[in-house]
Amino acid sequence: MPDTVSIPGDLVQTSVGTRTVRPDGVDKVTGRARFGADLNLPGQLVGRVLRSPHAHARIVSIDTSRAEELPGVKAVVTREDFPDQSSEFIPAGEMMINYKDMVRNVLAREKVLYEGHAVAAVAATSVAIAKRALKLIDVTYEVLPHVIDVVDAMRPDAPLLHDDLYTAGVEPKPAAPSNVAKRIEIAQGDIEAGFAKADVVVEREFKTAPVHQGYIEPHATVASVSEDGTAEVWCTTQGHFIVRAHCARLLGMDIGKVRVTSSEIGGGFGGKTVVYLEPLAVALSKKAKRPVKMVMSREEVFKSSGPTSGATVKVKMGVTKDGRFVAAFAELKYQAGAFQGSPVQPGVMCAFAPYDIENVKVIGYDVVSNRPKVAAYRAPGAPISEFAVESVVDELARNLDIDPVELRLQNAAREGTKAAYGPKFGPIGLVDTLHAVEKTNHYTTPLGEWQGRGVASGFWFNIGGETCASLTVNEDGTVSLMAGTPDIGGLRASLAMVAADELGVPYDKVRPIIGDTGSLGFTFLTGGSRSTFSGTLAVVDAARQIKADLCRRAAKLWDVPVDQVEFENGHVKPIGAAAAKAKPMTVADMAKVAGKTGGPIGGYGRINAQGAGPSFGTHLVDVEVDPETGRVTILRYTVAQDAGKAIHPSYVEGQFQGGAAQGIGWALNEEYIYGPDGTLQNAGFLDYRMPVASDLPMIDAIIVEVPNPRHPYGVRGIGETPIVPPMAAIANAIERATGIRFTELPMSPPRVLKALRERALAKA
Amino acid sequence: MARVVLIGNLAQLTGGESEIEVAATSVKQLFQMLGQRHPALAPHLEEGVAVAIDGQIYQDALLEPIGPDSEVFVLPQIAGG
Amino acid sequence: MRYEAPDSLDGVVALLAEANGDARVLAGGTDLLVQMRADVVDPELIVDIKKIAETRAVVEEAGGFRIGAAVTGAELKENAGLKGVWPGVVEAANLIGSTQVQGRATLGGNLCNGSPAADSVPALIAAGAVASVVGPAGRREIPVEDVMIGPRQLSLARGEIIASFVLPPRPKRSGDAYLRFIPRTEMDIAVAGAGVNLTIDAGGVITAARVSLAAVAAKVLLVPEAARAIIGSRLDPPAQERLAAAARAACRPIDDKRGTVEFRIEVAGVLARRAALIALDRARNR
Amino acid sequence: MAKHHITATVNGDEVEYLCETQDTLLDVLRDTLNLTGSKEGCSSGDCGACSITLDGRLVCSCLVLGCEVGGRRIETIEGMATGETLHPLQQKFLEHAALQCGICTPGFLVAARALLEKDSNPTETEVRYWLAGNLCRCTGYDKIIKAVMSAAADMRRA
Repeated sequence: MPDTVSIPGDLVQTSVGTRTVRPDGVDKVTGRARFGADLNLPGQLVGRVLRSPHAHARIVSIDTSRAEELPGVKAVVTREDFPDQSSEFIPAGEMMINYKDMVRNVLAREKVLYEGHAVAAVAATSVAIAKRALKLIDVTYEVLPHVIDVVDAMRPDAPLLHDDLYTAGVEPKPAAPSNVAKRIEIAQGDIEAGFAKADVVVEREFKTAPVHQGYIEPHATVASVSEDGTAEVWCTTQGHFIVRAHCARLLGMDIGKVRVTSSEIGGGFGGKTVVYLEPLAVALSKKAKRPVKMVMSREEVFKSSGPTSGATVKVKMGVTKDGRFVAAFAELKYQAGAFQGSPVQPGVMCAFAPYDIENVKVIGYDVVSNRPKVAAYRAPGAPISEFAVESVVDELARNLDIDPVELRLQNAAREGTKAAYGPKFGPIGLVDTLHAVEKTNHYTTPLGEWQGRGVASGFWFNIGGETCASLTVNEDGTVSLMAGTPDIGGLRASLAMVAADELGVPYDKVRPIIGDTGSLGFTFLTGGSRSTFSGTLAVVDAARQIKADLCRRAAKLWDVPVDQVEFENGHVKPIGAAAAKAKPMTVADMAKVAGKTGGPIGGYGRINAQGAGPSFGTHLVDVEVDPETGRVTILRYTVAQDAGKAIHPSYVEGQFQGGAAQGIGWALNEEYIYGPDGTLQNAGFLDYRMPVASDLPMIDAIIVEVPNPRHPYGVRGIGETPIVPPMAAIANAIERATGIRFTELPMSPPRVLKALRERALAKA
Repeated sequence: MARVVLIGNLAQLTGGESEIEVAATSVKQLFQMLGQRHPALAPHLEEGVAVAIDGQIYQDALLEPIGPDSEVFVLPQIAGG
Repeated sequence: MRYEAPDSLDGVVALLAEANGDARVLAGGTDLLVQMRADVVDPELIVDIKKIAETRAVVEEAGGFRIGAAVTGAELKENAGLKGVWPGVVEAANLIGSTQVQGRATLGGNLCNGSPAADSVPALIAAGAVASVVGPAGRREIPVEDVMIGPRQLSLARGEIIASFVLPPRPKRSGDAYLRFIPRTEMDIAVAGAGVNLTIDAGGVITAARVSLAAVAAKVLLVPEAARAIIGSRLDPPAQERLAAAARAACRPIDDKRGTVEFRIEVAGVLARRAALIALDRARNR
Repeated sequence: MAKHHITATVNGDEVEYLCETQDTLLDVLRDTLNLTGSKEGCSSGDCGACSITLDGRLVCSCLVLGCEVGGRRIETIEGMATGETLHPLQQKFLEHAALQCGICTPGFLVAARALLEKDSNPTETEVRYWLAGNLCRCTGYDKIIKAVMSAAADMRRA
């Protein structure tokens, strides 16, 4: 123990706010990190899925007998192996989902509802045998008419996916079933009176294509069920506690008998908040009594895992001559895929959230069609409705001849503004992000011919939720941290930094891991931009337990009252009358005497995190349009977003940049393309065109920090908002470059060239 | 009395009444009182809604206090990707 | 599934002749392996032609070049002599896929995959390249434009393989170029492509030209009308317009996930014009 | 037919393995040699996550057959660090936070090393085009490109 200890006066944040090297970094640059498909177990079988070739068909029969007889086939599962579920809605990822639907999405029951819908699964001793076995499963289908497009699906004569689906949210209850699962509406003020006050009204209809999350790692799992019915599941997921809940429910197992370990996760963006393979692997392993590994091909990822909705959106906004928004209306029709549950609800709530508007009405429809069930995708629902709104805002600015940033500033939501979805905002940073982009030299750099500059803002709520984290002080004073949310993009670094600062130990003495479902209490998934916000709250809670405990132990060691001991900057310190009796001790000092003072030192944060702060962002983009080919090139890109407090600025910037890049893909090239037979034409990275390195410029990231008063460090979630503004920012830039307003995504070269040629013809 | 506003489709279940004065001191009490007054609402409150108390959104927070002059919005659950 | 890698063309021909089931020739494998993985093909025999001297070499021959069918795009790019004389051919071969794919993909494979959107094929056709084909009946030479008949259909007889390509001697003041349109900047299959090879006289007048188009018909097209549109001109704007119009007139495309009929026709003309301007610039500097 | 018996050099070590004709080199690396650092993102050469070098040439190991590489020299991500010393590219990726989820990282590192061995002073545009066959969905490429440029600058000085 050192003779003298110097204690700084205030709690110093030595880690938080710095650009540390992430704890899992070396494993990830050396190939050591184990992702979903990287685990193999002794005796492991290969699992494969038989999928529907049809967009819509009744399953007349499934005969697996020939497959079961094939040597090397150890198990086959079909709908018979999954008990039916009653209709019950539960929150999961983005909107309520229903186990009745989930069991049907995992394996088709009465009907197949999209091409790629799972029908059966086999486990065999080799890939070749598994593939042969799939060919030996005889499925008799009665092919039914299908419907792909959302507007078509809403027609009264459209092929019906579910004959028990009646539109919710309309009174009286409809007499006939339809593909419209739900109608929702939010309203405030008097929309008619609002439009009557408007000097300029713009109304437009928009269409967006479904886009896939596009994570590079396909879904993968290894499940092993033992003879006593306990199951171990390894999988790539955003929430292993959710996987556990779903597997236990679908297979009628006790939650405590299912242990799920999340692998390193190779991207999720919302798409790994649901289960596809895991229940199948558990069911196969249960039958075969051997571990079963299942990995999706890229084609399966595109055809069978959730993209986000495509949509048709109508927006009408009214503004006074002096630039005040007085009324706003939107109607959103979102594809849900084969089962209800599109993100239209958040789409409705986010549409006008960035603005202070007295009279608002938004109507939304959740519509099923013969496509894969949508899954969450980064700010689910918001990019679609905000694309439409931000496009109309730009057109209003054009009509009024007001700078688009100025028009937004005039109407921007501020602290105290009543959000379009109801409650008042606390401190928020929209205005700050608008000022931030205005101040860049990007905003004022002159542009050339066929070039244009666009701006758009975006909003996402952010959430908290149930979260656990534990901290253990080891014998040598190092700290083990365990969290329950999978780390997709640097979470372990952020949690370790907060733990280090809370306990006053160096960052590199904290070793964070992600615990399995047996190691911590229920922890909601990594999603909703919650994991850093909620995880750091849980870590702070755990650390504060440790600090209180250390003070109690020190008080006993020093024989002083506990109120004369204080924890400060990594030390327990005697204060007041006790100051003369003892010398401060570091956490490491206390760790050495842990055994003699009551045993191991640890804290366990178990919270339901409340107080998430919304994050606003504003994007600025320059484009150049090739008038002869319709190609749009992104020349320059700037993101400004409110992070509240950036725990690790590099990973905050990375979220801004990555979200912008995904938005650029959504804006320009990404789309699901269906053939007339309802089959997906571009189920691969070759023709589902995500941005490559040469498509993009550097993306400047400006971190605005308006602290969230409900978090000790001021943290807001930041992961989702960055995908909201790009589509409108780019559409607005293209409009400035060409004079043409594009209302349909993607703004791909054929579409842009067609519009340019039609205008040329119209002029001629 | 706290002023309670029902957002979106919830108002359909109250016969169109979207603003209610309720003397609740916690979210739990609020849900009980709302459920008694409008039985059609009860299952939805159990299913999972969010509440915003004076601008701050809470989810699954039955024990959260509500002040006598609080403004409370009952909203659909929010999650994310 | 059998795998053989003979070290002579005779060996390849013999294996292909003896094969019972589906036999596939493996050069770079960038198409074959993808098709095998996707269960599109399930050959009984794979014959790797990369152990054969002729298929792997680039040699100057009779004033021109002989390029082995299994030489990769990356290797072509590293051959300064070839790149200096036929930059369009080398660039076209290096538009196929990624850097990684260019490390494997070959001219022979690109042609024999039988895609109308193959990038190296229009450049070879514009260059006037001839495929040197070896089979049970011996060796024969086929102009590259005659190798492909339609999608996935070749004029090669059973058991025949392409051993090498011959690029003709190059007159002075000649230049070639190939351009394609893809939605992204890399990694896509051509939505439309145009290759131009031309020679000018001392006064800058085009004396000879060949123009080819990709992804606008059932096979890669040689378009003599488009060449005629610029022969005798200095590629002034009216000649450029004639070229674009002739190229567009030759297009017989389809609508698919990669582009529309209308778009392909329009852009084919733009690319022909732009490629011709690059080829002209190169001709002036050689 | 019997399996192919192949001897090759992987990261400097001579290895022997058995494989079927249709097994790709990626299958062999991951499943037979337990070198799971090379990732399978697409199996069609479109994502670059399985990038390796074959006799120094950058290729996708999903587009090479395991039976083709007898006697050849293969380098994977597992061979990139020397003892305890990370390759400068690995170090720069860490410092620049050039990875988020990390699934594409091995492929990017192997591809970037192949570039810098060929050209020690590439422009940003050259780096972007060289790496266009490596998909990253998390980062928007910004920090990856910066890390490669920064590693190149350091390696030129060294």
